[in-house]
Amino acid sequence: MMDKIITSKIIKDTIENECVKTIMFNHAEPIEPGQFYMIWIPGIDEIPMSVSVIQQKKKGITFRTVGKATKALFQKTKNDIIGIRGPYGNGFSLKGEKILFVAGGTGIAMIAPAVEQAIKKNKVVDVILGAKTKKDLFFINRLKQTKATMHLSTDDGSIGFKGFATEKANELLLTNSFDAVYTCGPELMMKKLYQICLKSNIIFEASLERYMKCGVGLCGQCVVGKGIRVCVEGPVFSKSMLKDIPDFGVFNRDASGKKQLL
Amino acid sequence: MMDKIITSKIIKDTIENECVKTIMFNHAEPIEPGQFYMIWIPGIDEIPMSVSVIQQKKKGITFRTVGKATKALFQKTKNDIIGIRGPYGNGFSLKGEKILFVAGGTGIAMIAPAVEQAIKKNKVVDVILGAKTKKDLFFINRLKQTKATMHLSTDDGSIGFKGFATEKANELLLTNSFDAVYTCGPELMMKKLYQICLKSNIIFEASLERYMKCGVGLCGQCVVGKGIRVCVEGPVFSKSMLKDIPDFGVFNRDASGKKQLL
Amino acid sequence: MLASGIMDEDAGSMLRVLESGAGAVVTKSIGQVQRKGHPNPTFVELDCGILNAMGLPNPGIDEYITELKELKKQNGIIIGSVFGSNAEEFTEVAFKMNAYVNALELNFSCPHAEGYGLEIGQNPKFVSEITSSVVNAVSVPVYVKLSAQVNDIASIATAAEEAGANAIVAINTLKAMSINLEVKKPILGNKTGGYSGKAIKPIGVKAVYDLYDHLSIPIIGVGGVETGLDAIEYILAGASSVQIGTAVYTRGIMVFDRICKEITKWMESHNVQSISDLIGVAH
Amino acid sequence: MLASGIMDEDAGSMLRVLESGAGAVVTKSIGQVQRKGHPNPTFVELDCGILNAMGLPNPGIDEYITELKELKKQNGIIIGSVFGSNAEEFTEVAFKMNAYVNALELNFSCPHAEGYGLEIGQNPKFVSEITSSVVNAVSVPVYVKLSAQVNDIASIATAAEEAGANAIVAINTLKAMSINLEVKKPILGNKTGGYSGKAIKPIGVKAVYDLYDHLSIPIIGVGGVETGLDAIEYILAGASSVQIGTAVYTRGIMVFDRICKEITKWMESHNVQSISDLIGVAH
Ligand SMILES: Cc1cc2nc3c(=O)[nH]c(=O)nc-3n(C[C@H](O)[C@H](O)[C@H](O)COP(=O)(O)OP(=O)(O)OC[C@H]3O[C@@H](n4cnc5c(N)ncnc54)[C@H](O)[C@@H]3O)c2cc1C
Ligand SMILES: Cc1cc2nc3c(=O)[nH]c(=O)nc-3n(C[C@H](O)[C@H](O)[C@H](O)COP(=O)(O)OP(=O)(O)OC[C@H]3O[C@@H](n4cnc5c(N)ncnc54)[C@H](O)[C@@H]3O)c2cc1C
Ligand SMILES: Cc1cc2nc3c(=O)[nH]c(=O)nc-3n(C[C@H](O)[C@H](O)[C@H](O)COP(=O)(O)O)c2cc1C
Ligand SMILES: Cc1cc2nc3c(=O)[nH]c(=O)nc-3n(C[C@H](O)[C@H](O)[C@H](O)COP(=O)(O)O)c2cc1C
Ligand code: FES
Ligand code: FES
Repeated sequence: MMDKIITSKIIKDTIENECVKTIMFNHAEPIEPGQFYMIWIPGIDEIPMSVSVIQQKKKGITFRTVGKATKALFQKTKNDIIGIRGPYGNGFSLKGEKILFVAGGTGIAMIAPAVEQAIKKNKVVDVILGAKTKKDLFFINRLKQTKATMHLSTDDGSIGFKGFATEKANELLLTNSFDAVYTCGPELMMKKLYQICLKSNIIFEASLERYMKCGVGLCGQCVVGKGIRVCVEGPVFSKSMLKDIPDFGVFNRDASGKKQLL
Repeated sequence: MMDKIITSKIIKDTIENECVKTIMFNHAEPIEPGQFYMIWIPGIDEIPMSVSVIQQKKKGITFRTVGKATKALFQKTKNDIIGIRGPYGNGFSLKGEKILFVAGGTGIAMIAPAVEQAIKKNKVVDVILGAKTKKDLFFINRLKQTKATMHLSTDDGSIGFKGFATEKANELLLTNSFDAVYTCGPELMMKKLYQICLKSNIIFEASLERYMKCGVGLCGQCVVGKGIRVCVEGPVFSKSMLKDIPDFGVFNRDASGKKQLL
Repeated sequence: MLASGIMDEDAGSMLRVLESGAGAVVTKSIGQVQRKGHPNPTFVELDCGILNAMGLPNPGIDEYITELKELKKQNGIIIGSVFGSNAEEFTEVAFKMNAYVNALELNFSCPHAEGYGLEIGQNPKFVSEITSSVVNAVSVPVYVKLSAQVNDIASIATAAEEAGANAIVAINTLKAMSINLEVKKPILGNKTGGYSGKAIKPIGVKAVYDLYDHLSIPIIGVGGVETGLDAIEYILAGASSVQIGTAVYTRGIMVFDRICKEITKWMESHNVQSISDLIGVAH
Repeated sequence: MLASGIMDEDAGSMLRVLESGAGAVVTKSIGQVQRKGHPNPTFVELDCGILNAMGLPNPGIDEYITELKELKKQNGIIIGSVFGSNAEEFTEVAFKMNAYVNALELNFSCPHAEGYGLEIGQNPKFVSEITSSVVNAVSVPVYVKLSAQVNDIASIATAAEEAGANAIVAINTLKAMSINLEVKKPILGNKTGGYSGKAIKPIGVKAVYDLYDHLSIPIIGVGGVETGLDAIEYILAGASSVQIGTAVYTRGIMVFDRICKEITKWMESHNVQSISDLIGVAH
């Protein structure tokens, strides 16, 4: 059992945009892009966070402030203490030679290290970073430094393609022959992409979010479909797994276990 | 922690004389002559027993029936189950090239494997086996098979030297130049030997018995001197250790912790 | 048998557990109305077990019925766990569950929810009152789940038996806490929680052993069962069957199947024909 | 501080423990008359701790006084542990010990001796009665040692505080059992015993945390302290000091010295000047 909380000082914090921050901490355990930690904000909450920066001895998470926990985490700076357990779950398989990544909103956080890893494996990579508007985007410079072909997409057209990331993806999928699509973002966006990819033999993997408590497959809080635990069998699911998850794009469950439509 | 009770079937039981029996069981853990096990007789008691037979995968104990536990153990035969934990305590150092072993009564049980080990190490070995009367002796044939020089001694002279084993020992010590004396037997006998050996520089080690409960140095039941635990720091004590044990040959403690004169 | 509170928030999970070899599943403890439970952290790994303070999260019985209805379509023994703060609450939820479950389990033992569980389950009078109220309202067998952290578990169990309980389930988690030295605060969102897993097995075995001496109804053993041998130890102590919680974490969801195989293997090597030949043999 | 029942049967052992770095030693629990205790096995190693059923062996207070007299000649803080079945017995033994000890500890919590310990210590009324009787009879401070296996440890501790106790010691071992599968019987001679060591630490920490909220007298933490970090966890929960039992087995008799060093090292690296700055900080 390696699931004890390790408390660690924040060694670096970087503000990515108005609501997005990256926090770095010492953590030697290897982790794959797509896997996540449970991050303890003492006195406040413990929440799942995908790894966004992977170095040998240091790791990072990047998050958007949405509520109490992420707001408290946003306040934390260098030398503040957080607790970390994990890594949990699975990562993207990164199969295929020509790959399209589609990141929506905060999904950019976990797509970034996946892009870097794909490039390292000499894949040909296209990335769509989508958001409502220009100032919601982040990691643009970081990804520009890789050999990936970048496509920005904003709902309001304030930068890049004007429209939904799914539309941009559809366009790219029609004009290129990708082996695989990897995505993280709003579930309805991912559902749309899934439906597009269902039509062909293309590899498709999406990273799901569900409310999490234990993170280790015990409490049943995060399950989808027939007892599939997003924290253990996910958060990344392939096309064939998603077929068995009627919940996908339809509903999730709140902390009480009650269904909520998406 | 390796102190869990291992239940084991008795694989062989040998009656040595009217009141003495040897029981063999499978136990792969290495053990030194002088060390002991805690032997669980289910439903009855758990008692300390020195190892009397040491083989690669099998070990044996040899005991005299004195009370409830040893009587129950005497009834046990092949395929009966006993529990074993240990090995505990220390063994004889077996230092010196010319060695005298003095075993009194049941002390023969734990001296036997020590003799065998000394012979294996090419020591020159004399052994005194002492008892009240001939039929109390055992392991004579076993030890005759070694290259040790045997001396039998009985209080009533029914075999060998007539008198106490200590007298025989004194005689041998005067006429030979031993490097070391190792002894196990009635405490007053050992005390006498100790006093004889105190006069010279000879190595002397005696194996003490005290009432034991935990066997692992926790409960304090078996202590002598200033918190010296017979189960951990003993049961074998050297001359210099015995100097710090005023209890030696004077008193022990019963199960309640009350002192009893020897 | 799956213990309450583990992988039993929804029909899908319970089906998966049944397919993993569990003979029966106990639902999460369900109350009258929706409860979010305690804030995270709700789970802490310790050296010899785990600590949880879920805080009885549940969507409320009316919502949960939809899960039970879906389960009912499949075959599988479902035990509905119920919590409440008085006889009325218990009985209402139990009554609503009655049609969908094979038995009910009354949670008198959750150690970390104020006004519920253990706070009621320490008092033989409350236990008796609530048990008979539920027994009178439902048609399925009623199990009563007790804690080992009470003055005398046997007297509480006897009260439950006399009130008509059909089985006693023992034990629930033990009150415990873990403090982080760097932060100098308790880790759990609720500060204190319930301790389960390997560490509590000797305490559970002792409770079952005591209960067996005092009861004539069956006992279901829970607490730290990780292997087939652990299950057999509980059975020798007097349990008719066992529930498994934390081991779903330590050994994975296939633990049910693995434990069943381990039990069968042990029985074969020890010439035991039937599990029932082992119940209470240690007495 | 050495916990009661460990290496404290005689003066020599306690001296050795004091020399091994213990700040104080608690004697074995002593009663009016000689008691052999339970038959062996009295000690069983478990996965995460140990089980013992010594059964309060002791030579009786009159005999034990000779050990205390010998101890008294040396310097060292000695706490005399007392058990009994009623106020009279407790008071007699406590009174006889008074001259030779720095404090007394009343054992209301041994879980495996019929008519003693926990059987009395579950009842706030008995605890109160016995505590005030002893307090009135002696001149040294009186500590009361409680179990965590009661309905509500805080209310019992409060009763003791009101009766004049100068400190609360928590916790004692927990009721537990280990059954051997080959023999199909409980291993301990007494069948059931007390569970101590690593496994019980979270339960002890929780008990101390609760007590700290309810008491104004100091709390001494016991249960599963194996390292300096464990000791600090208890202190953060509210303990003023800790006692060490099972760790004498798991880490050897030098454990006292080692734990002291570990605490000092931690304090240095965390810029803590004094242990007292840590007491109860987790609240
Ligand atoms: C596997 C996984 C990886 C994630 N990775 C990232 C990431 O890299 N960056 C990022 O910004 N966000 C990530 N999230 C989402 C992040 O966990 C939530 O944004 C965060 O928990 C919100 O907490 P809050 O208290 O600030 O908001 P709240 O106001 O409490 O809630 C806002 C939303 O967050 C959800 N949420 C709250 N608590 C949890 C919880 N314990 N588990 C899951 N969801 C919760 C709520 O359901 C709600 O929809 C991830 C979620 C999961 C499941
Ligand atoms: C380290 C050690 C090694 C021993 N090796 C052997 C051996 O190889 N062969 C052998 O025959 N005997 C050996 N003994 C002695 C043996 O343990 C006792 O003879 C046995 O415990 C008697 O138990 P009983 O119930 O038959 O007798 P009882 O009637 O209970 O007692 C008879 C005597 O045995 C002692 N005794 C009883 N229980 C214990 C106990 N738990 N620990 C220590 N002494 C006890 C009593 O103090 C008493 O003096 C050894 C003892 C020790 C301490
Ligand atoms: C995460 C978790 C949630 C639990 N929830 C409940 C519950 O809702 N109702 C209940 O009666 N017991 C609950 N329990 C207690 C278990 O059912 C079981 O009694 C306890 O964990 C001991 O068994 P174990 O050691 O096999 O886990 C829960 C335990 C855990 C670990
Ligand atoms: C072998 C043994 C004997 C004990 N005897 C006593 C006793 O006589 N009186 C008492 O109050 N506690 C006794 N205890 C309990 C300990 O003092 C302590 O409360 C308990 O073991 C928890 O601490 P630990 O985990 O550090 O061992 C005994 C414990 C052990 C292991
Ligand atoms: S968060 Fe508990 S099972 Fe996934
Ligand atoms: S027998 Fe317990 S200390 Fe030696």
